[in-house]
Amino acid sequence: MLEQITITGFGGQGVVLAGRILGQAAAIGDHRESTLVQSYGPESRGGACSAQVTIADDPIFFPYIQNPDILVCMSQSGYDKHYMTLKADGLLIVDQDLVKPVGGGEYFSVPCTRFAEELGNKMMANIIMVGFFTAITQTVSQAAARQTVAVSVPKGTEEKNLKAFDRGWEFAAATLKGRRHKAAGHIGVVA
Amino acid sequence: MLEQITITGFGGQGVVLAGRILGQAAAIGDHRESTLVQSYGPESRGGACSAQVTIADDPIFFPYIQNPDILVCMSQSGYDKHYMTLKADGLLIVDQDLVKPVGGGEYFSVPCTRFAEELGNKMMANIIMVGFFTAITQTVSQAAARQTVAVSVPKGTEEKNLKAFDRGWEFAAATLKGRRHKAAGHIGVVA
Amino acid sequence: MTGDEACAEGALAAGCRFFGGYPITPATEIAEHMAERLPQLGGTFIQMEDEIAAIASVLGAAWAGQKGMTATSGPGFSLMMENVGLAVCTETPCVIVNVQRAGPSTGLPTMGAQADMMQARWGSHGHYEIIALAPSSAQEIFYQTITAFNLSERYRTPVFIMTDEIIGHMSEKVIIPAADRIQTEWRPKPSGRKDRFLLYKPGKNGVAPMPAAGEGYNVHVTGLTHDERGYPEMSVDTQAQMMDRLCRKILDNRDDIIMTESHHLDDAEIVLVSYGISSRTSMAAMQQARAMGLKVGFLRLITVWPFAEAQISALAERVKGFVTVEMNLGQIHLEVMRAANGKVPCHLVGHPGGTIIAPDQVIATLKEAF
Amino acid sequence: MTGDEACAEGALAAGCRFFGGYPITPATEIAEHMAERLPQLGGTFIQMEDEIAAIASVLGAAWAGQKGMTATSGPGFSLMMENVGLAVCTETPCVIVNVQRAGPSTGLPTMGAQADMMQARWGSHGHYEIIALAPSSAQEIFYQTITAFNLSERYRTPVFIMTDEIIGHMSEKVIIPAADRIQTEWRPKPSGRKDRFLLYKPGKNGVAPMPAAGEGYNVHVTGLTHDERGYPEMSVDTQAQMMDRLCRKILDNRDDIIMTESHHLDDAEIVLVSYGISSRTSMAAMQQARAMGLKVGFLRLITVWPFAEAQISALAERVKGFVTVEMNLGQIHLEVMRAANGKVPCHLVGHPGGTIIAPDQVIATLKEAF
Amino acid sequence: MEFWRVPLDAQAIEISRGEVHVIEDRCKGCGYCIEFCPRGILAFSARFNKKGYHPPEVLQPKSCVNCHYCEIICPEFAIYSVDLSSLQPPGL
Amino acid sequence: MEFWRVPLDAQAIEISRGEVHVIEDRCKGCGYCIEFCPRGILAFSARFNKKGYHPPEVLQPKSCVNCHYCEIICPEFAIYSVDLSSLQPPGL
Amino acid sequence: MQAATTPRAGSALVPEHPLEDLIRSDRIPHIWCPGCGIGTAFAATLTAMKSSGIDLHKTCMVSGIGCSGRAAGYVKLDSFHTTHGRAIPFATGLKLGNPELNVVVFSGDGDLFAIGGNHFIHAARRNMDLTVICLNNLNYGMTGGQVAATTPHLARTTTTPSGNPDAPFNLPLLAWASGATYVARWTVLHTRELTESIQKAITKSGFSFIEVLGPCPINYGRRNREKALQTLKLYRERTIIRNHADPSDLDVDFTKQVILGEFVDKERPTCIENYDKTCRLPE
Amino acid sequence: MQAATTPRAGSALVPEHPLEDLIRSDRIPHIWCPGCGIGTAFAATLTAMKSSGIDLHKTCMVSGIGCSGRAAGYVKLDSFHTTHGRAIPFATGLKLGNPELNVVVFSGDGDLFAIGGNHFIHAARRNMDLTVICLNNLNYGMTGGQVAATTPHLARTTTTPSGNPDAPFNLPLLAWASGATYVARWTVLHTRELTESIQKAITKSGFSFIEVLGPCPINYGRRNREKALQTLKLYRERTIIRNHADPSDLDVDFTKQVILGEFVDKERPTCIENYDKTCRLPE
Ligand SMILES: Cc1ncc(C[n+]2csc(CCOP(=O)(O)OP(=O)(O)O)c2C)c(N)n1
Ligand SMILES: Cc1ncc(C[n+]2csc(CCOP(=O)(O)OP(=O)(O)O)c2C)c(N)n1
Ligand code: SF4
Ligand code: SF4
Ligand code: SF4
Ligand code: SF4
Ligand code: SF4
Ligand code: SF4
Ligand SMILES: [Mg+2]
Ligand SMILES: [Mg+2]
Repeated sequence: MLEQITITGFGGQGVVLAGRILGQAAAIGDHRESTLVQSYGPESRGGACSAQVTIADDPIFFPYIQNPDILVCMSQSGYDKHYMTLKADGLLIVDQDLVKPVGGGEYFSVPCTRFAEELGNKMMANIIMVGFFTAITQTVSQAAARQTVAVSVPKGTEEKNLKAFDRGWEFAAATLKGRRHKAAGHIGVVA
Repeated sequence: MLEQITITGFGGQGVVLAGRILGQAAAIGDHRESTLVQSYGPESRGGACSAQVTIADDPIFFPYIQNPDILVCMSQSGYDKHYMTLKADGLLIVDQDLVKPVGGGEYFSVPCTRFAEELGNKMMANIIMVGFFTAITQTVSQAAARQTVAVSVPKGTEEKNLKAFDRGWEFAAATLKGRRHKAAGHIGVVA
Repeated sequence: MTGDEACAEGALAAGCRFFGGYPITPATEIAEHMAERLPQLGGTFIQMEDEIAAIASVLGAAWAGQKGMTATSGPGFSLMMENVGLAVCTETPCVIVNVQRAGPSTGLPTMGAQADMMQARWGSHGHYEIIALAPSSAQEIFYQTITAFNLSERYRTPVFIMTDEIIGHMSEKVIIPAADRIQTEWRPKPSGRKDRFLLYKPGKNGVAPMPAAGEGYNVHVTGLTHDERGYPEMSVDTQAQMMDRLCRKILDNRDDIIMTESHHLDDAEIVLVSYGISSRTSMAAMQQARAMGLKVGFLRLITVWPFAEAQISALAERVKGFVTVEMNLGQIHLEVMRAANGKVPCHLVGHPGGTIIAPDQVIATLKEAF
Repeated sequence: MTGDEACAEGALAAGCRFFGGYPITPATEIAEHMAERLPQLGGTFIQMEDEIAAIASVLGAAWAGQKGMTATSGPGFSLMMENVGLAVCTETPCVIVNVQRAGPSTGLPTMGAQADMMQARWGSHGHYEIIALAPSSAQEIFYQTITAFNLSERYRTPVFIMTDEIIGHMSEKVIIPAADRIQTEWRPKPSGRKDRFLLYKPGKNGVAPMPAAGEGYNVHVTGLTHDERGYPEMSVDTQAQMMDRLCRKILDNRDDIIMTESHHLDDAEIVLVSYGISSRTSMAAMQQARAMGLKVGFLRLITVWPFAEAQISALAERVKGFVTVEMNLGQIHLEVMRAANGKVPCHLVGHPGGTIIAPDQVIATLKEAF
Repeated sequence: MEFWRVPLDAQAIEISRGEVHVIEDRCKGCGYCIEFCPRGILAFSARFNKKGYHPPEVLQPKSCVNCHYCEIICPEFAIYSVDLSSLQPPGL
Repeated sequence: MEFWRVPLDAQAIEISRGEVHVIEDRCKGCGYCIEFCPRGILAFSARFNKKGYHPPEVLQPKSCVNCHYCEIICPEFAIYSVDLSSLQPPGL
Repeated sequence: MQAATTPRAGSALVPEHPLEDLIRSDRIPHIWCPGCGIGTAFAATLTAMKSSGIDLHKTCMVSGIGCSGRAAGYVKLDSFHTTHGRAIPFATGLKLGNPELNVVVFSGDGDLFAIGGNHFIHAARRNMDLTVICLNNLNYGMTGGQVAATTPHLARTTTTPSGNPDAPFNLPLLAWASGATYVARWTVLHTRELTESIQKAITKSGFSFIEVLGPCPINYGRRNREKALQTLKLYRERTIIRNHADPSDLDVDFTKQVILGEFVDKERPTCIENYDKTCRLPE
Repeated sequence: MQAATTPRAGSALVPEHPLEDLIRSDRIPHIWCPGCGIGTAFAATLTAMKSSGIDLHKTCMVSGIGCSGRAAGYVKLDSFHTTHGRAIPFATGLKLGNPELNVVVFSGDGDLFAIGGNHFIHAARRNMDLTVICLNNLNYGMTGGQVAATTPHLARTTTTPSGNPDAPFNLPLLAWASGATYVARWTVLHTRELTESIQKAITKSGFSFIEVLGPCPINYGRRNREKALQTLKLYRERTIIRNHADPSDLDVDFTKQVILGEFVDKERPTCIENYDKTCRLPE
């Protein structure tokens, strides 16, 4: 099995770190293969930035992702640039406040930047997103992801970041519950 | 007609300038073709140094001289390195005090360094040699050589240098006269 | 672990204990990793004032008896070229990593390319031979860095690792073996009377033993043309002897130096030739092509310089064509053409840089050309 | 007049009014001559602190509207390579003279070679095309320097003059024609509204007009990958467009740029290929060989880069072989082999440097090989 | 974190009335204008701009003394003040 | 051209007797030793050496005070003085 | 997402930003991070250019490579973004090629004083007619925060993870010792003094050097526990203005006190004056 | 052609030249011209090495390219003739690679201060453990006498045929401003002081710099009407020894007076000490 995930956002949102956590969780935690390639511009902050994570059971030759299975967008410009590449039956996840998807496709969203500001540090939006992503997609196991978050963040900030991860995870759980709830009704833009 | 002349000596003796005067005298003064290639080492003074002057009536393709018609040596080391290359019937000219040719071949010599010291500047040995060379070989005309000396030396030193040229010329005249004189007797190391 | 980190770890495993560097995207992480790790291992990291100083310091450290390395990208690689010549001429072992980005000039600093391949071969003035390797994954960069040091020590020559931004920044699993499972080599050491020692008198393999400063050999090392004593000698003969030694120690040992990897060459009609990151494209393309029933094989150049021309010439006798896949507008392609010597058509799947070549492009060329 | 002086006089005749230099044997005399002459003509000579600064100053002067030049030899040429890339990428006209001496490294500073030919093509990082000329006499260096400036202005690209110590230091008769008999060109100038001007929008020949600083166009010039406005744009598409423009303005105009000289090619069975000082050897050798009854012709490359591959490929269809004569261990030889494409054997008369190749060596190869 | 409220050169500025303009999408939320406005009349708004930052808003528009300090300290060309009189040509 | 005859540090040197040695073929005739010998006992010889220079000779061997100045000023390692006593071991 | 409090900037009702005509607004927002000091120093430079009264059509900006080196890309004048460290020699050629141009070099501390240090001291020696503005953020911002020749002793950077072992340059001292005729230092907080200083430097002939201390919160700040606002606070609390201070007292050490001001303002013939006088003989 | 007055040097009867064991006598005569100052400065360096008592087996000489740069080729020690301008960074690697080595850099003014100027100021800043001896002959000797960064204003060289328009560096000032901990200047005539100074520099740790003024009669001298002996006369008549002089007073202008002496002799932690303390944490 091969899963291709593209995460996009601004430089400084921690998009690459989010990708690395997922890749590492799959490789070390879940004992699968993974590659991460990143794409970014000259800006240290604010530029367009993306991480392409491939997770598979066999060695991965070609690490680039042309049409991801899952697209995570943490900025409007990232969404604008990438949404056309998402596979027809692919999964879209966005930051609820910063990205307004066009058209009527189904997607998941989490206000991760706002949550991060509430938790006291905007920089943790990516970890919230990782938590949300893990719960929604189950591409990596919760244990592996949580563990990888703990070893990937600066020393002394582990606890805060795990809290952020959990915040994302829980919001996903609530979303899924809500969605199951509404499943009988119309299917469309949810959460 | 093609004449190939190699002049060797120490850096600082003005070997290249001597070659340039001859080449220029032939080209500008005598309206022939000439090339000069130089060979020298890293030393500004005292290193082995040579000038290869080709004078011809037609354009010269290959400017290097493998076997000169005339070899002029102003240092022993230059002589040692080059005397084997001189054509069988070639002409050898040396500084009388600084070069001791081996074997019994015929050659011409002039104490140009000593003369230059006498004229007050060791640096004029090359001009004396040019005068001597011109008279002995007649490869370039006296007028062309003298004129080229005048335009090739630093401003203000023209007179001194022409005197040096003449000194060489005259010594050659005397040598030739002496040699004609002795011609009936033995032929060997002369002057 | 990223490719850059794997490179630094490979160097440390190879015994590298000196790094003189200057930051440049996308090679900076190698320096950063070395800055952290070297002092822990008794080594020294120094960030010099520019790339010229960086490579000069590496050469100095090599003569102090260390294995030294530097890492850079295009602009810095260009600046290092004069001293690459000094390293070649003085036969100083060292490893120079070029994490290639798209050029020319400042180009696309954060985006990959493979356009410095010919520069690696010809970038310094004068005629010389060089060794260059091209890894294709983070794991391989770890091992190739060790190999680079070993070749550098064995042949007393600078060795280039020509990687690229994509591998440098790509995170992959890297397994670091136990130290005792890693073979490391050192430059041949002199023996015999110190006062009779000749610095450039070749031993076996055409390589002369090399003492370090402070060992009592009173060596003289110069970038001028020099004789076996190491003394400058401004003569055509000495130049000829020196050049002969410098070139032959590489060319005569091509069998030892050239490493390639073959995939399905036995029955191949068309051979993909590639290296570095583009070989991942080529592997994927080969599999796709095979799945489509095309008899495609793949020759991966692990050693890019000296060039595997004998192997390609031999293949040219029996295959129908070559397709070189590289992220430039045709560099190794030229060499493939020359080695194929008109026997079969040679095609290029090139790219101006900025992103990896898609396997589809290779497939398209295969379909179109054959 | 020496070749170096003739080069300086050629530059002045071409309209060069800025020289930024740094002394190096055997190119120093060019700088010395320019230092004397430029201020007399209202131009400016500056000796910079190193070769990097020298070429950077030349690029600056070019954007101030001047024709600028620098001259160096191997070690300085290596140092200039990063900014050669900037010149290519920003499409800045300038002329760079390399009076080649024997390398690698410091080598034989006072002795000639032709071993920087591939470096001229590939010495800077990234993929690009370049123009390089190779004069073979003092008179020709005068004219070729003018041609170099004209090509540089016409194509907005750095042009190399790849001469060597022997020609540089050789004294020969040089005839300097009257100024009105010399054709000089200037870079294409923009017209139209200044606020709508696009710095890199190609006109005819694929070359974009170029204003000077202070003319009111508010240009932005960068070595980053840039769009037609000159703005940096970190995208694969922009990279592809820029690379396409940079390469095609040279490659599409090869017919205009490539100059060769043919001797006895009509009935030739064996073709000598050579350039620069070695073409004098080749001329002499051809005459000797003809005298011996061998049907030898001679193709002299006046433009070495871009390479005259079409001409050689065409010859390969009808001759029996090629012999490349050059003072290195095989550089243009590789190109000749590639262009001959296996049709006929290609031989090399090479030399490690330090002295000109003797015609005898060519004759010996001719006898042995054919 | 508390910062002082008097810019280094407050005394040098003639007091007049200004109107502050913010080009919101240029703002990167550094807070310099807010912290260094001598009148303390700026504050982060709750809105996100295109880049996800909260641009400043003017709390007490009438208190602006048109000192331009917000304008010259802003690294983003995102805020500037204009003399109120210049917006109201005499006669309007 | 006239030059002074007292080296800068003449006073610092203890007076003893020395013997001067010249390695003639190394000499390049710069004349420093001759000009700066505090005792003025050196002069150019009339001979040419291998390179065409006139190496110095000692005019008054007995007057050498073994100050070594000729030795340290010589750029060529061509001249040096030795303490006379060191050449004549006691007992000989 | 409009500012509720004010009409849209640049609309008929509202005047443009006062520097709008000098910036390439089609490239704004620029790449600099939130709180980065470069933008403020850059704006001060533009303001000084405008107020100096020089002919802006004859005014160029030259930068090297680095975050600060991107400045040339945002000014709507003839502008040159060269190679790393080579802004000064490029600018030298530009000025010598057309002495009518006003040439301002704007670049970073790494660019001008690490790889480019030699060009700096030589241009100062020649008294080359340039105004050089160095945004000193104590590290290499663009490449992610490595040690620079200006990084304080013991400060943390990615290549000095346990602290910088070395001592930094005193840039005004180096400029003075090399021959610069105008030398000043300010911080981005001292925007007005900085602007006046730049204006003076631009109108003065010869080699002028202005060091501007500005924060790099993302790289230097983050690793040394200084948020952007904290750095600006340091600039206020730990600086003192002392014009004509002894250049050897000008070390940048924020654990003590950092001296700002105009340190050198003297006259000597410029490179171009000297060349014209010496090399262009009237005959 | 033997000296008539003395027995053959080196024969059984006569002791060798006192430096014979430290020179590569198979390479003598060296390439330096008659009257060139390099030989004297080089001999002083060897004498100082010997008398300093350091372990000569652990002592290296590094040179760049130039006439002065040939020094490394004549010393019978581990010796490195590198590339133009790069002696200092090469020496830096050598010393860091094996801190037990004593590393002496001997090179020319063009090599160390034109192309190599940046490496000089950075090594001084780091207080790198090197002794740097610069033979300053006011021009580029090896390439035939071009202008250098040390050529006096208005002096004639081949690239300043009507006189040098520019002003030269004050090298001790630059060294001091960059952070050197030992700085001195002598001429080749002041051989004994020079030798003592070199000895002191070699035994002192950190970055030491000694400028040695020496004639280049062939290039600089010839074009400026100074014969070698005349230059040495200037060295005597127009110099004054003033230890600890203010570094800014040290311009070399022989139309006035040139100050010689030991100008800086201070202590601060060296590059290696700093690295060991800061980066090699004991844990
Ligand atoms: C030759 C070369 N070496 C290295 C680099 C990589 N590089 C780009 S910017 C930079 C440092 C910039 O530092 P500074 O000048 O202080 O600018 P800042 O980003 O801090 O404003 C470096 C090393 C390069 N572009 N070219
Ligand atoms: C990169 C490079 N540029 C230029 C040269 C040519 N070159 C050789 S020596 C030299 C100058 C030497 O001057 P200096 O260091 O003062 O030594 P000197 O000969 O005066 O003792 C130059 C420019 C070179 N070898 N390498
Ligand atoms: S101009 Fe800006 S800083 Fe000044 S008072 Fe008004 S809002 Fe505050
Ligand atoms: S100073 Fe500028 S960027 Fe910073 S918060 Fe204010 S408006 Fe925004
Ligand atoms: S040692 Fe030399 S300088 Fe001193 S007195 Fe004797 S000869 Fe003269
Ligand atoms: S100082 Fe030396 S080289 Fe000069 S004359 Fe005396 S012995 Fe000869
Ligand atoms: S990395 Fe630092 S210097 Fe660069 S833009 Fe960001 S804050 Fe500014
Ligand atoms: S050229 Fe000058 S510096 Fe070089 S050896 Fe001769 S005198 Fe000395
Ligand atoms: Mg910086
Ligand atoms: Mg010098």
